[in-house]
Amino acid sequence: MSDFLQFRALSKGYPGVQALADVSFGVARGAVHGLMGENGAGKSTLIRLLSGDQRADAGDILIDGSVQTYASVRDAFEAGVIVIHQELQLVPELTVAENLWLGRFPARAGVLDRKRLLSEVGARLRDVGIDVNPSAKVASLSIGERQMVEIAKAVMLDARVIALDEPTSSLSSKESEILFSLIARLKARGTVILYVSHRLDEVFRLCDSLTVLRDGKLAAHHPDLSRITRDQVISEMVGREITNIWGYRARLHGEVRLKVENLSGDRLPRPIDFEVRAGEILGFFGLIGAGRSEMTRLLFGADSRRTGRVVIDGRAVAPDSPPASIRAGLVLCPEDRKHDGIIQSRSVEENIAISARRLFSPFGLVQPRKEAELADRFIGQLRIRTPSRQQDIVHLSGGNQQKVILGRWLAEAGVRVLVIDEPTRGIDVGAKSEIYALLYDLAAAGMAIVVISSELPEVMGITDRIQVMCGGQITRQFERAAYDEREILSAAFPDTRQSLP
Amino acid sequence: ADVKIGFVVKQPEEPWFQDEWKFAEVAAKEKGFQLVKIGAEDGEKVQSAIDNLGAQGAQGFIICTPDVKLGPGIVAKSAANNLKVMTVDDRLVGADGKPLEAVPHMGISATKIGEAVGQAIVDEVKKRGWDPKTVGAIRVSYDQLPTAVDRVEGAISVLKANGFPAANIFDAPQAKTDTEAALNAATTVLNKHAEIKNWVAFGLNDEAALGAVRATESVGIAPENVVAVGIGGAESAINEFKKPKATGFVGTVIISPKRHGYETAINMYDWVANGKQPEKLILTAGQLALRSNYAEVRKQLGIE
Amino acid sequence: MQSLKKILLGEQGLVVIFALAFVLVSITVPNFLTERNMLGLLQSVVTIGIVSCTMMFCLASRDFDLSVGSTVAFSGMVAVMASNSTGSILLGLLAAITCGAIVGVINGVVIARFRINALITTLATMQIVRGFALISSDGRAVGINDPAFYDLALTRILGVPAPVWVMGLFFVLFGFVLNRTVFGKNTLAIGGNPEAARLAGVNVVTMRIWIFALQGLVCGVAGILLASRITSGQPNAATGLELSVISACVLGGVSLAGGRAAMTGVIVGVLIMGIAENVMNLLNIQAFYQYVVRGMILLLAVLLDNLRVSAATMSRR
Amino acid sequence: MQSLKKILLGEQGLVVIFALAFVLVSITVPNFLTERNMLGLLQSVVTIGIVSCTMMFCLASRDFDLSVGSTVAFSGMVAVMASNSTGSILLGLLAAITCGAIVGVINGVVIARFRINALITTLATMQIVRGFALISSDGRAVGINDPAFYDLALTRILGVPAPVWVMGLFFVLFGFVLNRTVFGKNTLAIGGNPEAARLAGVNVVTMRIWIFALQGLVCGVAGILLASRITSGQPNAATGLELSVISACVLGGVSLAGGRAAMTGVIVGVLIMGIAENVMNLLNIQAFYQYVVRGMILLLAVLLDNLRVSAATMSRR
Ligand SMILES: Nc1ncnc2c1ncn2[C@@H]1O[C@H](COP(=O)(O)OP(=O)(O)OP(=O)(O)O)[C@@H](O)[C@H]1O
Ligand SMILES: Nc1ncnc2c1ncn2[C@@H]1O[C@H](COP(=O)(O)OP(=O)(O)OP(=O)(O)O)[C@@H](O)[C@H]1O
Ligand SMILES: O[C@@H]1[C@@H](O)[C@@H](O)CO[C@H]1O
Ligand SMILES: [Mg+2]
Ligand SMILES: [Mg+2]
Repeated sequence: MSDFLQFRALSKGYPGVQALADVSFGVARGAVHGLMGENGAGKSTLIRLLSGDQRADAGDILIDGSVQTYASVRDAFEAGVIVIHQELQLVPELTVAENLWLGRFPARAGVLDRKRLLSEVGARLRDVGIDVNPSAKVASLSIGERQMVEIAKAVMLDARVIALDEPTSSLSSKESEILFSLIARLKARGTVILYVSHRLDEVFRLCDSLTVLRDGKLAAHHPDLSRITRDQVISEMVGREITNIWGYRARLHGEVRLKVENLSGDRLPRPIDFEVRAGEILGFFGLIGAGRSEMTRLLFGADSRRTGRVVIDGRAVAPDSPPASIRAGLVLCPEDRKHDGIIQSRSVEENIAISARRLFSPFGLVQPRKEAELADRFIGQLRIRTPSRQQDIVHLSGGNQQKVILGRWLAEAGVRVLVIDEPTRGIDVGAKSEIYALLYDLAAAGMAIVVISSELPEVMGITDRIQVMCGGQITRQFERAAYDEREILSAAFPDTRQSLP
Repeated sequence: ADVKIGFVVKQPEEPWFQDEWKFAEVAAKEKGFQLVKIGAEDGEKVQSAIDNLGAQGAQGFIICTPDVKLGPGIVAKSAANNLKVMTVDDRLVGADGKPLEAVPHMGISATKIGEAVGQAIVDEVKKRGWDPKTVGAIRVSYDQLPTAVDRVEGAISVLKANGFPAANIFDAPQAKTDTEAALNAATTVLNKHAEIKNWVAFGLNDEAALGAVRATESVGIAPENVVAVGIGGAESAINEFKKPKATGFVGTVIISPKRHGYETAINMYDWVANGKQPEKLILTAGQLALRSNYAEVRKQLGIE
Repeated sequence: MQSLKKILLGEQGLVVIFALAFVLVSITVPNFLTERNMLGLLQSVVTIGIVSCTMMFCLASRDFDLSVGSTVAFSGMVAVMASNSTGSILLGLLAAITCGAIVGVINGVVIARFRINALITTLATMQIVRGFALISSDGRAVGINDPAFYDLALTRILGVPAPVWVMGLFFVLFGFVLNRTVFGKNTLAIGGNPEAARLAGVNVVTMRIWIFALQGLVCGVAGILLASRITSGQPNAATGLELSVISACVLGGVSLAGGRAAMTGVIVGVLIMGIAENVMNLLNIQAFYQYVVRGMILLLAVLLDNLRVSAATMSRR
Repeated sequence: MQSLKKILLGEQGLVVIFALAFVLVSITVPNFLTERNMLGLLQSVVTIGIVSCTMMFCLASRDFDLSVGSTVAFSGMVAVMASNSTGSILLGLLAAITCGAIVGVINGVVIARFRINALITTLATMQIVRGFALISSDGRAVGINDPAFYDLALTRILGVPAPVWVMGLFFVLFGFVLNRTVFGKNTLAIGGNPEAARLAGVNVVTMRIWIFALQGLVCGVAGILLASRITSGQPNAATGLELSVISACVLGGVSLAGGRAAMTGVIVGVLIMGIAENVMNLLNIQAFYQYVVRGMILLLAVLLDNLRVSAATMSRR
């Protein structure tokens, strides 16, 4: 075989989990190779082995025919392998430029070459197409911007192999396009690209070949992607047919459940108003930095409001406090899983039960049996892949962590308004359709649901109504019957906004 | 049966107590009993030390307590463990502040020692022909330790009686009892009163007085203009006397760890082994040692 | 063999290692395993043990409290002085516990409400409270007028002194609170990720204030027992207690990064500290060597535990 | 008005607040702003100042070092004893610095390589090293034979004593290292996000060992200067130094959570600590009240800084 990058009988186990079992496949020079699979299938594990950060229990990685024996990330660099991990790996306290150079600072005798530090970076950032100040601290960037910085970090080097683990999960369509053109350029240079994603559209658009993993084993290998169909890939991943991912179900809408008036805050200076009815699923679409997440945080009381009133079923919610919102029946599933979602060093069970347990803990005494039942229910329903409900959540794969957080909010009984920010970020197709079905059920039972998403097909696929945000304002509203991809997109772009009615 | 005697001290790191232990050990060799040395820095440690001695089957112990008010607790604990108890250096008092006379004691009066320091300073000042009215006095203080207060107050009483104006006695509180802390505290006093030419200094122990001397050196005051007298007479003081050039540290009041260590141990042994009650109260005195005569003084006291 | 390994590497592995060490010491050190010595040992760890209970909560929620030693001393002083002046021991105890709790609430409010670094805040209150203890009695110890006060420490129930019972009670109580109450679970959640806990509806600010208040209150109890044991209020008591207590907790597996704590671990940590002292004195180890030995034991304990854990989870790092 | 606000709330705001406080103190406290007092003040913070330089790195990389006080005392002893026995001061200094560095390397290896909690490890070495200091001289102070040793502390250059120059040099040097070298940036990266630093190819283990080694080495230097100032090696010197140094750093804005540090901040922190002591003594504040005042100053300093920062960044996190 003349494959440039080869994996030979790779295996890796963690306590209780065989993350990879005897996986072998190869990727040709200059190819973009897709890697797909359910959450917890072993994709990130494979990438981690490639990055030199961890060592396989058995098996080899070959580049250009030679077995790689590297034992550290640095060795992998030397061998020309660069990896962008699923979780962002930036240092918030350092500047953008410093983050880009981290691990290989330009220096003379240990003293930083500050000119080079800044000059080369400017060009790279422009290349990648993001407009951030190289001297700005990464802490001040939005998630999307951070993701782009991370990508800039990878293309700065002349790598032979670049692996991207779900790079678009926090990018909007505009940034994704920039990324795709970058990938095209890298490919033209002969770089091998390993591309992990749950988005079939992207994979079919970008990739030349594809590998599907299931339960840590090789489920399928397609050297030529043009010969197969999406449905085929889905069934290879999930082990069953899913004909319609969205599975939209129409519902009757009742009275106004949530009324938001005049909502504004420090990062959302211009006030916002909207309503959601019982049984309705309202979508918010926009580009990164449109202010959607900021809006949800103000709504929930996670950040302090400047002005605004939130009314649920005719009753105003006490402002500025998550506990008050939760008591009033308003919950928020936040977008930043690592920072705002998972509770590190605690178990899956506790992560699910944390918010709902107040409902079934008389006198503040916890009911271990009930918590276990709750956890088992969502582990089953959301197909969370974990050796047990006692597993520390940090050991779960990214997508499974996301499912746990989602479970936490779905476990909330008596919720009247559910706000979910990027609900399916990093979640596999199979689980996605389960989650959508769950949302329809909740809405049908009378809940008002607000979904924020940067994935246009998703917003269009599951909502009854869409509000488009741009520059911190709601620019347009679409009813389901009038959904039009081009018009929704154009309402989201700042430059074209003025010309629209 | 085998005689086992405890010797509990409040600050095992202090050379003074090292010496007490050393001399107690000599007594132990001589009489053939076993000495158990325990450091107990606070009331709680004292309690467990006594329990511990009881558990290992000791018959009695000698203690220099971290605080004299621990008296009733120590007596009760000893009784509970069936241990004979004697105190050394510091005498136990009851809740009313009166000494517990039933407990045999060998010690030094903190006030007396302070007075000896004051007298030594006064003598040296007279010898140098200074006018006490113009001399500044540094009271290196560590007021959280009652013994320390008694010592410096003793010195001050003598100074005042000899014409030192109260207004010229300046407080230099040390944050800890080491030389650096005394040095820093004294430096501030010296700088605050740059107009004063001649200085005297004293404190809880040698380290305190030495800190003040170092402070005078660091701001450039000549040794001729400094008279400091310490308490203790262990290595820190001896090192000072061994320096080729005389410093402002003119003397130290040596108290004999030999008597305190050796005699108390012997007395306790006699009590335990032969049922001979020790004397209820033995007071020892401090003795001034100067650069010129420290070797003899130490020999007299049986140290060296 | 296989099952031994399982026991050693399981959740309770630290306890097992400790038990083995205990047996070893019992066999090799004369006078160690006698009823008298065991009771003496337990009494010697009463203060550390009691304060560790709440320090565990404090650390588990990613906080830090350096003021415990001063608070113990201060509330001991208050107990004695208030008893003496009112003539009622009960009032004295109430006053002491109240003062302890007040110190805790102040710590909590400053740290949680004003968002001031816990290390600096409690370092400051540590000094301030020690200052109060010294000022209140002009730096001198205060004797107890009413001998009934001593009984708090001297009373024995089933042959075991009351302070040891109190410590045992606290172990059970706080173990229960940690594992079986919403309060305990929320404490751990705050330590795991404060922001996520807040967004999950945990009232983080209030919780943190409560934890510090409890800590202060418990220091008050420890102060009372200490005063009773040493038959006086001592302004210099319990210096350095903070480090011993934090060490005991960390030895027992409480994570300084928050989110992880277990009562059994803390009990073992406390006992290790106590046994180390006890054995060194029984073996008549010289004072200066005690420093070295104490340090070595600390190191050895964490090293062993570390080996155990890393053998158990061939974890990814 | 607007620009004043900008200055106060800017990066250097702490420095500005400090400068204002300094002016205030100079005007109100007699004898404060005299050359002699300033030099005295600076000399009194030499040990804290020097050790803070490397403690800043330690904290910035999310580590912790409690063993500095013992190491300072121990290396001071070594300096004196080695000088005395070899007759060469130079050899003595070398021996002291080497011993300091060895302690640091041991700390570093245990913490970084064996992954043992830094608090426990350095608490253990703190005891062990103090034990060595005591054992090496049987607990006694050791006098210096060759008076030339004193000159280290007494020599003045341009009227300023050498230790103050050394401290100044260290401030400049480590400020440079922090901001302008790969070492400094990597330190901040490790503290800010250890995982990211590791995945970016920074050799985290080696870096941490280096930081501890440097810390030890610098403690060696501080120990030498201290021995020279007090003209002897004292095994009890510098107890409690660790807390003062860590406080100075945290006051100066170094984050215990790692990733944030600035030399100017640390200098200000060190000076605040020194000035507080100095002014209290100048004002003749009673010993017991000094505790209270010291605590209040600490609190006030962080409170002010906090107000400043929260006014500056209405940041969401
Ligand atoms: N450090 C760890 N300890 C224990 N189990 C782990 C660890 N890391 C990963 N796993 C487990 O290994 C399996 C594979 O995880 P991996 O992260 O490779 O999944 P993935 O395919 O990337 O999933 P996702 O799409 O959710 O990102 C999962 O079951 C996960 O829980
Ligand atoms: N931590 C932060 N610090 C400073 N500015 C921020 C931060 N997070 C977001 N912003 C800025 O606030 C604005 C609104 O961001 P927000 O996250 O609400 O947008 P969004 O529409 O949800 O986009 P995204 O898809 O990135 O979540 C953006 O300009 C963004 O750059
Ligand atoms: O504490 C002192 C000690 O330093 C020594 O001087 C003997 O008496 C004790 O009270
Ligand atoms: Mg993954
Ligand atoms: Mg968003």
